[in-house]
Amino acid sequence: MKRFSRDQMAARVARDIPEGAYVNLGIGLPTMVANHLPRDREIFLHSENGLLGMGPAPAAGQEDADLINAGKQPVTLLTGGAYFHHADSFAMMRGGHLDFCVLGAFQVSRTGDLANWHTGAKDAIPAVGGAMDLAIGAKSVFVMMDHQTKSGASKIVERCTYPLTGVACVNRIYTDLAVIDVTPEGLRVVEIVEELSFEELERITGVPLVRASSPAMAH
Amino acid sequence: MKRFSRDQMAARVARDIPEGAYVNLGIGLPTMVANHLPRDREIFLHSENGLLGMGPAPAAGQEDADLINAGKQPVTLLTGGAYFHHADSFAMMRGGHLDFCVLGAFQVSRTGDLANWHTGAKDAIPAVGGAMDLAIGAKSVFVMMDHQTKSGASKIVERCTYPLTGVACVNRIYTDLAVIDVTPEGLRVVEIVEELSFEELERITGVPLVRASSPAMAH
Amino acid sequence: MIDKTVSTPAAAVADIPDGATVMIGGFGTAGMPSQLIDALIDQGARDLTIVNNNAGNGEVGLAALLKKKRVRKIICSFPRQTDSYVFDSLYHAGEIELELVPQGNLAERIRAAGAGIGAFFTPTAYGTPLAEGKETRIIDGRGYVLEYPISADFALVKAEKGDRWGNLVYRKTARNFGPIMASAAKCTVVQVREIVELGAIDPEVMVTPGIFVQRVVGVDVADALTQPQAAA
Amino acid sequence: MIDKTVSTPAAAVADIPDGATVMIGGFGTAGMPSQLIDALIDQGARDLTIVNNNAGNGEVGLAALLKKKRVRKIICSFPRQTDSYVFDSLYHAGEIELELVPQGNLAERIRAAGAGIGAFFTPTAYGTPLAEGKETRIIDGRGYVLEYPISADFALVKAEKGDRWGNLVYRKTARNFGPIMASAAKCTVVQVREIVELGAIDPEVMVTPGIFVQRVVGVDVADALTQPQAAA
Repeated sequence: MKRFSRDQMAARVARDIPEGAYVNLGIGLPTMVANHLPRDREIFLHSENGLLGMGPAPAAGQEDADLINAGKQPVTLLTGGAYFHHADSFAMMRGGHLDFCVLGAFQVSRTGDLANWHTGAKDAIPAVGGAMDLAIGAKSVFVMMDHQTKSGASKIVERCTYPLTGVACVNRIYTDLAVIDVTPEGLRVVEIVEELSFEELERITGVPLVRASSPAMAH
Repeated sequence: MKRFSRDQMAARVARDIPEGAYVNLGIGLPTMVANHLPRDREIFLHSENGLLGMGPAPAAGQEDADLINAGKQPVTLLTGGAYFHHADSFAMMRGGHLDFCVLGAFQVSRTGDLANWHTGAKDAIPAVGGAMDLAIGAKSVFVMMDHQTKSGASKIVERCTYPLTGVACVNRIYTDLAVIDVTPEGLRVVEIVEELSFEELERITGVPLVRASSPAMAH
Repeated sequence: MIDKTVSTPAAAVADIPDGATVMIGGFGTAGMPSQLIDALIDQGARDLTIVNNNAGNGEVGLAALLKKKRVRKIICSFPRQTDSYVFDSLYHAGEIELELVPQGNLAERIRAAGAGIGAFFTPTAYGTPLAEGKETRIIDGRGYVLEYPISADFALVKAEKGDRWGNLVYRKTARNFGPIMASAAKCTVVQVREIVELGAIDPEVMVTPGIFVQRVVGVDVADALTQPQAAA
Repeated sequence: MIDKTVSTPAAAVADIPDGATVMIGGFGTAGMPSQLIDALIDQGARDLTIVNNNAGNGEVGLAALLKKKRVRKIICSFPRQTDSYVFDSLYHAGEIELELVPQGNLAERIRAAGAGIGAFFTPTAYGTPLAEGKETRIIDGRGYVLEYPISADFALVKAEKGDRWGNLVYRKTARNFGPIMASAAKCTVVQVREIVELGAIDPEVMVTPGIFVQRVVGVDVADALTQPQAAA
């Protein structure tokens, strides 16, 4: 079966982010979205450790230990960017001022519940960071993840079995097989990878899906 | 009967404010305290409209409409002072970071309830400003007021008849007749104007008073 | 390229509808966005709810807006001033609704709206008439009142400098309600003395990042100070 | 004359008692007050409750404090990191208590302590295991969790510049928890790269006014970066 590559997924997310958007890209896969944002489009990247207008990684040797992102990697600040403290930074998120958050996930439920911080393993040390703030911290929350686990189980589920990060918070899911909106009418398929039918996608996903109304969107 | 003048009252309050104190002086009579703070003592005046390190009024012609105090009068900023927004300014107060607030009052009760924002007159337009924030906004709340109303009624009362500004918030009362602490044991007289006896003060006040334990303090 | 600058105050407030809740910055006249208020008066929106610390001075700015009977309700901490006669007469005539809020609770409620806080327990006003009918709670032996956020459709704010991304710095105590109101409104409109190039505001010094600002309009302050308020 | 400067990190932390709650600034190593932490290790206080976003890296700073078994409990959002093996082994051995708090709730709870807020309703963590046992409420159709302030006996903070009144500015993202922790502790101790004259920090630019700071100690950062952490 053909699948979207990670770069294709990141490019697909980037396409949905318009000029002028305020965006937080979560750690891991979502970080790749930054590489696909067109340079001529002014987009404001937020990092929850107190940074708005985040630029690309600095050149080697130009790293500044006081200028890092939420993943604790060295970054730069664009002209026009700003620094602020943690309470102000999370107020920005919780207050709904970000247009988009893009997050990784273990599972997303049919109603948009998100599980992405803890596998529930008993001996695992729990660590949440900003995950729960990000989950509720944007007008639109996008999830980027593989459609299935390595063992082939669907990560889109009727009900999350992993501990939740947020309830009914996901708006759109980008996987290596499809782009799916979480809507009041159910999971609506916006796009499917080539050579995969809606019926086959629904079988792999294991929960009911809804066809997009526009015939141009899903094939 | 001899009474403390307003200047004497202000000087008496000033004596109780040590170097390094963070202080908010309320509108009206308390403002006079600033004139009596010794110049060699570094004291930090806070104004709730977003100012710490407030200096004296500017020379005529030097007024700046953007640099005013809570009474909307032109002021100056000392070297080392700071500006901040209203939420930060009231956080400073509510969070207990000020050492002293000095406020005027209509009435103070035996248990330190304060009434200073509204006479309760039915046709009066209510206006509270920062009064209620100031009442709870310092480690020690000092009240400066005449001991009696113009008609001779005590302003220190068993229970306030005017609408309250704050409950059990006053620590010390400076009047034109005495200095009185609000303590768990009752109103303890720290100082009385010359030629007035404790008994006479208690009669005028109309609520039970307690003698200071130190004989040097009350006569 | 993102450019939030707008050419005139009139254009900046053109879409404020009847019935809108509008925050107006300023403490007294410091930080009062006079040109935006005048533009709002000219624009004609009515049935407004206004959030401001005061209720207008003399017959200019907010007082002028009140005088034209455009305001249904005002949320403020200190309506009564020596020169608040416009508000006073409307209030006595029952022609305006007043929600009186202690100044620090007003600031914190606005901040809460901007910060996504659903409600908070504040010690201010506990045990007073302004807490009547409100939920209270004793926490660690201290009394608190539950207060809810105040948000707005529009905020009109005055700042010192702004750039095309909407980044702002203020001047002295004119900062007052500007930063929190900017965070609490769906659409924040800012009049600045000077529009500066992107990068002219040091990122360490920025008070309001552009994320909180939708429109910036340059206003010549020299004009503002000398020109009589047309709408009064 | 008020002079909050202290000559050495050791003197600045000398009176932190056993059992104290100590906030430590920093996000990872940015803003981490390493010299103050080392001084605290040398000082010997134990049975501490530490508030920090993380739970230490490698074997220096906070990790070194943990390794010496001085910490009874840690309140943080993200203890597990690639190099958090000191914490990991203590946790698995049941030798340290962990209160896990989502990062934004951690920041807001610290801010609430500094701002005198008794408790607040936050949407973060609603419906998740981290809200279990906590009071919840639906406000305007959205679920919220009631969270309480986190205050401390001491805060150890790193800033860029400070003056004798305790006024501070920070550097880039090293600002992170500094300003809010400074507001939430009874005694805030700050290590700065440079002690400056009063007036050297512009009043418009000051991030932490001295009211929140009790002690300032100058630390040579060049030393700090090159010198091996003695206490590790």
